[in-house]
Amino acid sequence: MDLSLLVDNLRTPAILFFALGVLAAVCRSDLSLPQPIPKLLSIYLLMAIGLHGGVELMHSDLGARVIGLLLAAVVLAAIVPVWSFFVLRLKLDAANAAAMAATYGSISAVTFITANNFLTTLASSDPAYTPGGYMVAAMALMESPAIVVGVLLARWYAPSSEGTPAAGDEQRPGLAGHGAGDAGGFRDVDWGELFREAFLNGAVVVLVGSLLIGLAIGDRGWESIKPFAYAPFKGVLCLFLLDMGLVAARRLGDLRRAGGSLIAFAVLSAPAHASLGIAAAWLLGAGQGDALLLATLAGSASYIAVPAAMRLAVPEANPGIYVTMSLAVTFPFNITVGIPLYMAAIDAIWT
Amino acid sequence: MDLSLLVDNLRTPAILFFALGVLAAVCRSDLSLPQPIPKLLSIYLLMAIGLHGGVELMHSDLGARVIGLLLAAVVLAAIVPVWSFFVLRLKLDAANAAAMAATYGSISAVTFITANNFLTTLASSDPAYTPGGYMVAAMALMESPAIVVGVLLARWYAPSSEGTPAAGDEQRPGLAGHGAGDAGGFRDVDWGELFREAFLNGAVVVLVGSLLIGLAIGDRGWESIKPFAYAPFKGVLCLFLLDMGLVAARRLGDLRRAGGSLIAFAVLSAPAHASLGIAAAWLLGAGQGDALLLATLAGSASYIAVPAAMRLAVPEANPGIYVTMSLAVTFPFNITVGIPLYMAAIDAIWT
Amino acid sequence: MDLSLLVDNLRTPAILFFALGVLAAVCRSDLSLPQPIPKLLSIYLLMAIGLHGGVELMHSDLGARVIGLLLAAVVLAAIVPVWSFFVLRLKLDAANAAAMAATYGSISAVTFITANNFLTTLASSDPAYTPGGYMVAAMALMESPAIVVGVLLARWYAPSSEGTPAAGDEQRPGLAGHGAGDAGGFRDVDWGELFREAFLNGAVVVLVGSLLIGLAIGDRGWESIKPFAYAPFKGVLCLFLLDMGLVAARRLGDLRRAGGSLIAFAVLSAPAHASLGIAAAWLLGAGQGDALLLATLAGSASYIAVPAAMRLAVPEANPGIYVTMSLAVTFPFNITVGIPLYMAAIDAIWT
Amino acid sequence: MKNVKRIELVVDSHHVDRVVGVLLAAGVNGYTVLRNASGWGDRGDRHPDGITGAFENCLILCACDEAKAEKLGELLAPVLKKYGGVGLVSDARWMMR
Amino acid sequence: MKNVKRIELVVDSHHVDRVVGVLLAAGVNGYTVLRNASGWGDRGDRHPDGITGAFENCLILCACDEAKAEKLGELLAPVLKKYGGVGLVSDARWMMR
Amino acid sequence: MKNVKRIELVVDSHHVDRVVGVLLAAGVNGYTVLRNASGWGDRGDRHPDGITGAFENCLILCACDEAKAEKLGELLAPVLKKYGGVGLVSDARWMMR
Ligand SMILES: Nc1ncnc2c1ncn2[C@@H]1O[C@H](COP(=O)(O)O)[C@@H](O)[C@H]1O
Ligand SMILES: Nc1ncnc2c1ncn2[C@@H]1O[C@H](COP(=O)(O)O)[C@@H](O)[C@H]1O
Ligand SMILES: Nc1ncnc2c1ncn2[C@@H]1O[C@H](COP(=O)(O)O)[C@@H](O)[C@H]1O
Ligand code: NA
Ligand code: NA
Ligand code: NA
Repeated sequence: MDLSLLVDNLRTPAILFFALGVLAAVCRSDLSLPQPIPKLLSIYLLMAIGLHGGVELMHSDLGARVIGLLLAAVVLAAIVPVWSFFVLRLKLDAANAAAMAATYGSISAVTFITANNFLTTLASSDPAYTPGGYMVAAMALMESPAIVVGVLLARWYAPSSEGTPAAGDEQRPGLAGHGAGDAGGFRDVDWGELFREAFLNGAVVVLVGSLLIGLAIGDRGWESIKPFAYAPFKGVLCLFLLDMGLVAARRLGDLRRAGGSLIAFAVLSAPAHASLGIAAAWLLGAGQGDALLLATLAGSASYIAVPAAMRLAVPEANPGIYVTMSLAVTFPFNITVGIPLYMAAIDAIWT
Repeated sequence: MDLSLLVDNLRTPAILFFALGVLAAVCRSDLSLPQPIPKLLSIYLLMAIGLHGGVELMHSDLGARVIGLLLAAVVLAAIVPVWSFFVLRLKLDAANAAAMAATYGSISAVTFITANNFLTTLASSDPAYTPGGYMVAAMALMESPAIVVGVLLARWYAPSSEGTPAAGDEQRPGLAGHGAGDAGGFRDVDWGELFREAFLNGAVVVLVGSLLIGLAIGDRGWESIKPFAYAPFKGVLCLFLLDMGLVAARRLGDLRRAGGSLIAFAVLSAPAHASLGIAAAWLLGAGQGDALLLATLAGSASYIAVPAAMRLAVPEANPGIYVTMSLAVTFPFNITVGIPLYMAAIDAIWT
Repeated sequence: MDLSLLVDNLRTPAILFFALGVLAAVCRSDLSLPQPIPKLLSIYLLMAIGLHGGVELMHSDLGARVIGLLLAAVVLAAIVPVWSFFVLRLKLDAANAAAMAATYGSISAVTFITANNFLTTLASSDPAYTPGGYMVAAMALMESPAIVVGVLLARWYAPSSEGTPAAGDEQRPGLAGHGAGDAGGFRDVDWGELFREAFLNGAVVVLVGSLLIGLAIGDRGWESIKPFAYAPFKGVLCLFLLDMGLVAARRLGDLRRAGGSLIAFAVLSAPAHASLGIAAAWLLGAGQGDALLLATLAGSASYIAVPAAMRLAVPEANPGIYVTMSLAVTFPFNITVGIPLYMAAIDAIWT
Repeated sequence: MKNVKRIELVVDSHHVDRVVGVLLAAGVNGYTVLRNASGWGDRGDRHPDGITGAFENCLILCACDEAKAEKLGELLAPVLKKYGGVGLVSDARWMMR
Repeated sequence: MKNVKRIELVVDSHHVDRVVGVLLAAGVNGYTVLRNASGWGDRGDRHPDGITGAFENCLILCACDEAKAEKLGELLAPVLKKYGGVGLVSDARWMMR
Repeated sequence: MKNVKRIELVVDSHHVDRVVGVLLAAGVNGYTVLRNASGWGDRGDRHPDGITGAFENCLILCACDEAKAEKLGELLAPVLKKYGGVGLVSDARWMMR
């Protein structure tokens, strides 16, 4: 592996700010970016990446290869949770395994953005490293399927008393006779609500909406908002990663409680899933840039859209496990070591 | 009417983000920009438009025509609420009619900004479409008068027991003997407070203050802050309109309750009041750009400064009516259809 | 003194926005930038100044003169609180005198930034006015020492019952037998916590961290984040100073209560301490730019890091005194009159 | 510990200054305000939207002695009647300090 | 002033809509919600981090009559059991308005 | 439902960790914190300004059994005395879950 890729990546401003955040939290500094600053920053990042992707997409021609990549993305997002679930069942109950499986099937937009960032320098010397705008569409398509799969798994394998309460269930007085509608769907999963969470989660809406708007506004529209949506992008990413570092490091306590085998899953699943992405990209004849992004998407895990959906649909699962693994292990692994690693593998295979 | 104006307008990034917000809210997505993000964005927009207007104003020569336009603006802002009040009295009680009249007499800065945005492309091919910096002053002058008129109307036509409580008013034990000062002005309107709300409302202060600062700092000062106050402006507007869309659509429930005749007022008063603006601009020999902005100001309705003042001065009025009409009907109408419509009318008259 | 320096300074956008904030608050406008907007802005400013300083530092050669300046900075930060304490003891008890001494020994980053701003025009015509990136390091070094000195002074001179409670201290039942660790360190000062507050305060961490990151990322990294961290900097400063004006003016009530001699200290200590800075710069052969910044640092007083530390370590002291003096007197004095005054003095001495 | 009355008010954010004015007029020794509350009541749904500011509630908490609570009940009734909002009174003990 | 029950709930922000649904199903006349709460309980540390949104608590306050409070106690028990969170019931008097 | 004591504290935000430390030392099973409170008391006006952070209050709510409440009253008195802030204790019932 070309170590200079790794070293260069670790010297990126964004990664250094992530490290600063981790350090500050570990030293118990009182530094924090209170709500809703991180929300503003993440909406900005999603909006900017979506718009840019949409504008690029408008300029690409969508041949069979692109359709293939998008399809591969969806398939990856749907099968990763299935195998993950059965592996995780060795250590976790059905609810927690399902929530974590969904988490790892879905994606992290900021990891994607970091990979994009990583590609800019390489792309300036070799156009094969320039990713297509359709990769943003691939990301958008990968957000939600894992949520649905995860909930299905949780229902299927839940202890029967959980999934289908008996009429006389003593622990739920007052609800047994009311039906799900009355009290807001406590009896069983509310599919309408679940689909809303999966496909209409705020993060998904901003990303998909901005992508479509990017497609619609044309170059003139894009020029008018570029000083907002493009120029300061990498700087905003630094600020956001500073906060990610703080938040990730503050979950280290939960990490210790979760134990080694889950941490191993969180670390090892990333390159494992990324390999699937690389294989798919290779089979589809994608360029190195697209391949890196597909690998990164497959290898990344969600910490925004999925937790929101799981809180509602699988409340028995503990976010202290699935959010912590995704945020405090897989995310740092990917943005520091993972992305250069996947790149090195792709370079080795492609050339 | 030239339909391409309408279509071009609907393809503007800002308008598309408004539509995205509406759509997200209608589909019950959990997307939101929590407090105080919208506050930050609206202060930014007011500051930027004020500064830019001030700098432009410094470069304009203020002849009789400009004075005429500013005067026309104030007169419009003062008479629109009067006639509106009497029309609205047909459906509403005095308090609600007055609050709504004030709302429609005052202006919406974001509608003004959108109209400005709309003019940029036209202005690049024909300087007659370039609005003068004094139009920002016109906007500033139109914010407050309607508030005062509205409160006067509410007092004048209020059921007598409301306005001037009898000494032995049973419903207000403990206050009858205390006088207004004691308990914070509950007996009657507190004029000092009202004027403070009307003329020192945060939105007014930022706008007027920035305008004056824009006048004072000269070109060198402006250059130093342009990358903040000018370059990202249209992008920030997108983000703000995304939130406006969310907030507007979430008031649709109140809308249904308010009923058809109020909605008709909210839609029809916009072109009606805009026509007054167009007529004034025509009589004063203004250019097409200035005419559009005056029309837009007259046709727009407040949802920041006026509601704040009305909550204090006419608390009996229901913001679920006047804010909803302004935000969820008149605002969307103006930014999507109204502005191109007014432009088409102006083009037809001017040429 | 060259009055044009003063007048030019007062016409800077940032200063005018500060004045707007003060005016708005004095007129009791409801304008406000609610939490956490100011936090976001101040983190941005610290991050931007740190990064820029780090990048500049990378390009400077750090000779003996620079080391001397950094040393002088630390020494100033450590001795200013000592003499201040004894002066302030004439009017205040030990706790309040110590907190205020620490406040005046430490620095205000925004005052530093304003002085930097002030230098940009001068520097464009004469490079001697260009400050070195190491002055950001000087600022970082001056934040914390005063905190430690202040707490030491408070402990040393505290009434003995405060500092060293007797074993049977009646007023603290339940704690006497528990030891400091148990109940969070109420018995005596917790040095670990104090050092954490002094050296790991959020503001210090962002500043020092960004400085180091600026050193590490090289020119390419800096170019990538300049549109965020450099271009809009002066504009963001305007927005932040608008809020500073609001907050400062809203403390005027506390000011009146604090009395004239403290106000006199707050005004006069600024040029007094600045003179020490000027003397040190002169002895060390610094350029005019560096001299102004050292003077400004010495003359400025903290209102972020120190109050946070003092609330914990010297809770008996009243932030209504030390924060108010720093924020509502010394800060406005420095950014309006002080900086041009120090510049004039330096110009007179250096030439 | 002494017995106090615990007064809890939920009002429109725009009216906080007025209500606090009444508290001060009644001679209370302190109060606490929590902004950014949403809610629902006779005047419909109230949810701070960040744009209009028209639908934000505040929670005000005030501990005072019984006599003042009595007086506040009288002083606040017309305020709550005119401006909306609700008030709750409960019993509490004030921790020694 | 009439006697009421003061119901205070602390739940995950994601579940507010559900809990409010239960309140409405029980027929209460109003409620108040304060977001952005942190806390600690059986489910560990919960501190809103602004990124994941997964650890934010909400405080819900509802005053209602005794019968509704009784009913709410029954309706809410399984909700709190399944979704976590705590509920407190205390006595208060409703200020005339 | 079991009877509990409802402890409500308003303290400077900087002191929350200390106060929470005391709660934990007394062995409570949970607590809830609401930040960003303003208020007024013996130490004057406190209003979070977002710049200095020096004037922000927090509301801490903790339900615990009577014995712990007793102990907390003792443990917290010196804290409130030294660091400022107020504490209220009231009665409540803990909802079954
Ligand atoms: N029964 C209640 N319990 C708790 N809060 C209430 C209740 N009724 C009203 N509120 C709050 O008080 C605000 C104003 O009430 P209202 O004036 O009735 O609309 C509402 O928006 C709620 O936040
Ligand atoms: N004894 C308690 N007193 C006050 N708040 C509590 C208590 N126990 C739990 N909570 C709050 O309720 C939330 C959920 O509790 P739990 O489901 O037990 O984790 C916690 O995060 C706290 O904010
Ligand atoms: N009587 C009271 N009722 C409610 N809150 C109070 C009361 N007294 C003080 N507080 C709150 O406690 C904080 C600190 O009080 P103090 O230490 O007395 O200044 C104040 O800023 C208020 O937020
Ligand atoms: Na994945
Ligand atoms: Na109007
Ligand atoms: Na100093």
